[in-house]
Amino acid sequence: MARVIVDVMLKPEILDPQGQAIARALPRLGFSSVADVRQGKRFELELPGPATEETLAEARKIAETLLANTVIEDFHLHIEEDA
Amino acid sequence: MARVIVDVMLKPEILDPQGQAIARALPRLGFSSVADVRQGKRFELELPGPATEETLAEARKIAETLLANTVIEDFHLHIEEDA
Amino acid sequence: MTLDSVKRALQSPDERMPFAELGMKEDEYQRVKEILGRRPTGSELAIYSVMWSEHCSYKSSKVHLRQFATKAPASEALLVGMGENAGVVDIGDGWAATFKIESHNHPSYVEPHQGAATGVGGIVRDIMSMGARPIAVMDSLRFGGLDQHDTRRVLPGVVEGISHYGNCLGLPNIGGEVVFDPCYIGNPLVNALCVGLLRKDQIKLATAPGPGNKVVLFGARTGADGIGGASVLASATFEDESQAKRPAVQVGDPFMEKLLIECCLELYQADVVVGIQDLGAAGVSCATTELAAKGTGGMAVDLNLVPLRDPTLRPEEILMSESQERMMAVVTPEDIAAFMAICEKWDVPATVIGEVTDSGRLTMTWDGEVIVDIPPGTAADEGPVYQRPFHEPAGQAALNTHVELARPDDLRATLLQLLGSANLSSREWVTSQYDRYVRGNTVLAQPADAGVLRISESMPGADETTRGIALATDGNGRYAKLDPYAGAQLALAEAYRNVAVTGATPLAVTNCLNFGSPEDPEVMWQFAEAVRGLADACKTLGVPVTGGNVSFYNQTGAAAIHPTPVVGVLGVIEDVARRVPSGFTAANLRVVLLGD
Amino acid sequence: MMRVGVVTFPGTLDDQDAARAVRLAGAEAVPLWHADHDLRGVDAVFLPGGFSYGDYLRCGAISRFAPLMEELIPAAKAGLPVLGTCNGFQILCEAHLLPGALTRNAGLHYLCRDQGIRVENNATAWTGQFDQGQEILLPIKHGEGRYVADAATLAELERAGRVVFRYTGGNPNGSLNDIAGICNEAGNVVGLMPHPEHAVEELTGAPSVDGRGFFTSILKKLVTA
Ligand SMILES: Nc1ncnc2c1ncn2[C@@H]1O[C@H](COP(=O)(O)OP(=O)(O)O)[C@@H](O)[C@H]1O
Repeated sequence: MARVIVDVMLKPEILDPQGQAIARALPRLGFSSVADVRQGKRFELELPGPATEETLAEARKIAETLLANTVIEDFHLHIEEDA
Repeated sequence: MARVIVDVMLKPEILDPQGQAIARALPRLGFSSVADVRQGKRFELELPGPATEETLAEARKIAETLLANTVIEDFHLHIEEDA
Repeated sequence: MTLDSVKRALQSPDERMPFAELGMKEDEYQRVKEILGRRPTGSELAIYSVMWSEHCSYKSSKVHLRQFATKAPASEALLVGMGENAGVVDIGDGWAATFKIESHNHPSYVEPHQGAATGVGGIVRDIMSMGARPIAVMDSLRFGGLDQHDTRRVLPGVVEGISHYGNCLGLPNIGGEVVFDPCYIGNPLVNALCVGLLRKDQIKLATAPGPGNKVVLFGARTGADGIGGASVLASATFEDESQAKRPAVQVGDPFMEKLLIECCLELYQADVVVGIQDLGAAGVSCATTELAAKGTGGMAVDLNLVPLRDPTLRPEEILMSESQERMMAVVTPEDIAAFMAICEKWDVPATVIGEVTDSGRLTMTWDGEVIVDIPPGTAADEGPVYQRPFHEPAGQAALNTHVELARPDDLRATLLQLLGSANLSSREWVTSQYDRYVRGNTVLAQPADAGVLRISESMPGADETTRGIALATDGNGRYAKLDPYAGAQLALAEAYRNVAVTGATPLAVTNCLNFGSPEDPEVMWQFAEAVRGLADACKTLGVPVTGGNVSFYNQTGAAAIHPTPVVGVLGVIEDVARRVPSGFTAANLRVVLLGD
Repeated sequence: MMRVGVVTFPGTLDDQDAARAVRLAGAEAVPLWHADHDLRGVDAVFLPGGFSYGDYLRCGAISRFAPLMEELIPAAKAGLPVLGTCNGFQILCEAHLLPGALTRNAGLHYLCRDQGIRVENNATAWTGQFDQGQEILLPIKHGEGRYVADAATLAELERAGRVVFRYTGGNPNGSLNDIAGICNEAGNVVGLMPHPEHAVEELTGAPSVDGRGFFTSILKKLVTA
């Protein structure tokens, strides 16, 4: 069993109202040390068998075509060990 | 500048309708190798200065009280290097 | 892990069973043993404990609720009364409406978003199970003070949950209430109402007749939702304290429910359903026992066939799981292929898990062994009934002493204070999060006193009728606290007026009775008085109660919420185009005050 | 009679409203099913709102891979008139028939209200019966309607007059340039967040019948084409 993690974040130039709302709430809650917050998505894909070149390539394709909207989002992909 | 990443995922026993909808869609799109999908959130917190014990403790507290709903979600926190 | 089969139960008659942990009283447990002539298996105990819970058996309220039937006014409109999933009313021209209000209070405190969302999901399935298309929802909400800290967590979560689930189902939200009072701080009330439409000759009932007919479980797979208590049963030994409690929070999937709605309607259209029941709080336990009890009386189920989201679930847990978005249908063998094809079209998983029998017993197997063998009626209908003691609260008279209020010096300041108060402020923050337009039949919604829906385009074949229905919910815990008898009547009177002012004739009543602990005689007095008041008022106004829901134990420690009977009234308007909107529509009209 | 297809995906909600609006305008509403590779010879297509596939992942992300979309995408590129409202607009963007994307409302809440919009381009297939600059009232009801696109795309949309509708009287969701709706280069594909199908009758829906213009526009266009 291999687990591929796909992190999807809004591109830096796209407004992230959720992250901003959190950043604005923090000082009110007494947390003063955070300069900025961004919120994105994390997907965990379970692939049967070990992570091979091919499964990784497939995961990348899934991320590109479905999990991320590359018009507004960037994604990053890695394998999680000892899943 | 330190960047703390907080990954928030639904607890394994909690229904994840989003992940399920994606998992069901994949075979229709011609992706057959994925056994399961879970969808969660990823937060990037920017902290001024280096990541110290205290900032990490504060980030943990933020995750616990604000970013994750610990009734149904688990969270995991790490520092991203070279942010 | 040893399987607690019937065979094993016979061999180990003295094994300690964790009935108390499951909320069952000693004498109730003894009754189960009497019924079965042996100790129950873990699975049987799961069934009885949940079916005999306050929530499912109405054991504390039953003796009072009977007045709704005994005092019920004669009504030609009533097609299905109390006792089914929801009441059904004849609205003319061959059409019927079914409606009911139900609480999801405690889950909404634990996890506001999911608790409220699954509250909407549950009541919508009740309406579907009558054979109807759900056409609108309403919600009646009570929160702690707006300035109390926890309200900031509960209020947005609840509203978002209702908004997300209802909007996703494509059901317009046509009204409701939001009230703030510090008494609800640890016990918010989330009462959701759903109304559905059906042809009056196509009512479906929760019954499993016809030996040989198939029992189909369809919708979402079963997971560990809401089975905190059941994990005691599933642990290796019942003493096993280390067994981590499984989660109690149920998570809703409105997308699956939307598919279920469309799937059910197509199943009804194809006429391939003999009986149907939604899976609510008591899940598979409730659906199997109730269907069997109201049908031929027997059912044989293979629990291994229940599709699981979590493959480690034990049979006791499967029986008690509260996983959402599931339904159970009884289908003839000839229709099963057609049934499955429709489910497949809508991507709704469906599995035959058993069969109707004429054995008079509900039996279930697991890994080939019999783990349940009970007369289903004993679980579904013959639960305990309590005559709980009640007496007037000590301070009741003092509450009602007349106080002379001083006339405020500064009327302007008083007015501003009133306008700015939480309970008089605009509700737009809430209502703007609800879709009131979807389905295109909303004639009146917020801010009208009652929601009004057009019938003609709500279902295929209804084009001829000019009729509409109107619905309102009301309740005032402060009135009811001062005088529960009159308070319940005022709630009815208000909802009745709100329906009447749209031009509709009130026809039927549903109610959700939110109270503290029935084990407190003072709370029980409030309850008894409220029910008596509501039943009397229904008789006077000539509208029958067609169903409802009781929510007890809304209290923190010794402090109960105000008694809060919430009343929903449904009315019919013959020509919906003639509904009367509120507000002044033109200049130079006369303003008349009616009543005194 | 002109035949306008109305698409139903799992989770589509406004399909019956859309069909009604088409019928009221005097055309035939033809149901199109997401799983069919078949446009049934319709003259135009309406992608109505809802929460297709629960809007899980991203609004419209899963729907755009439906078999029907495999037929619709080339047909739209070849000139078939297509209108997407709300979730339909989101699907058109995900399918790259329209540029940009719709993201979470700036206010972070789902918002249902009657909203003023201005018709900025009355030369599209769906807006011919409006006056240029006409202000109309339509309901909006969405949680993810904030239109975003990169600066170059935005500039091109503005330059080419492809911003078809703009919010007036307050931007409800933080859309860039107050954009409520846009079209493709040819003007046959239009997407907008507001709901014309909920503003076609006096008795029900929003206090406006401005939505009728969309349907009379397309019928006029089809008849004269
Ligand atoms: N307050 C009440 N007034 C009238 N009928 C009630 C009330 N509470 C419950 N009932 C009726 O008792 C029956 C059982 O209710 P309930 O257990 O809520 O149904 P379900 O099995 O769908 O949860 C229903 O017919 C319901 O309408």
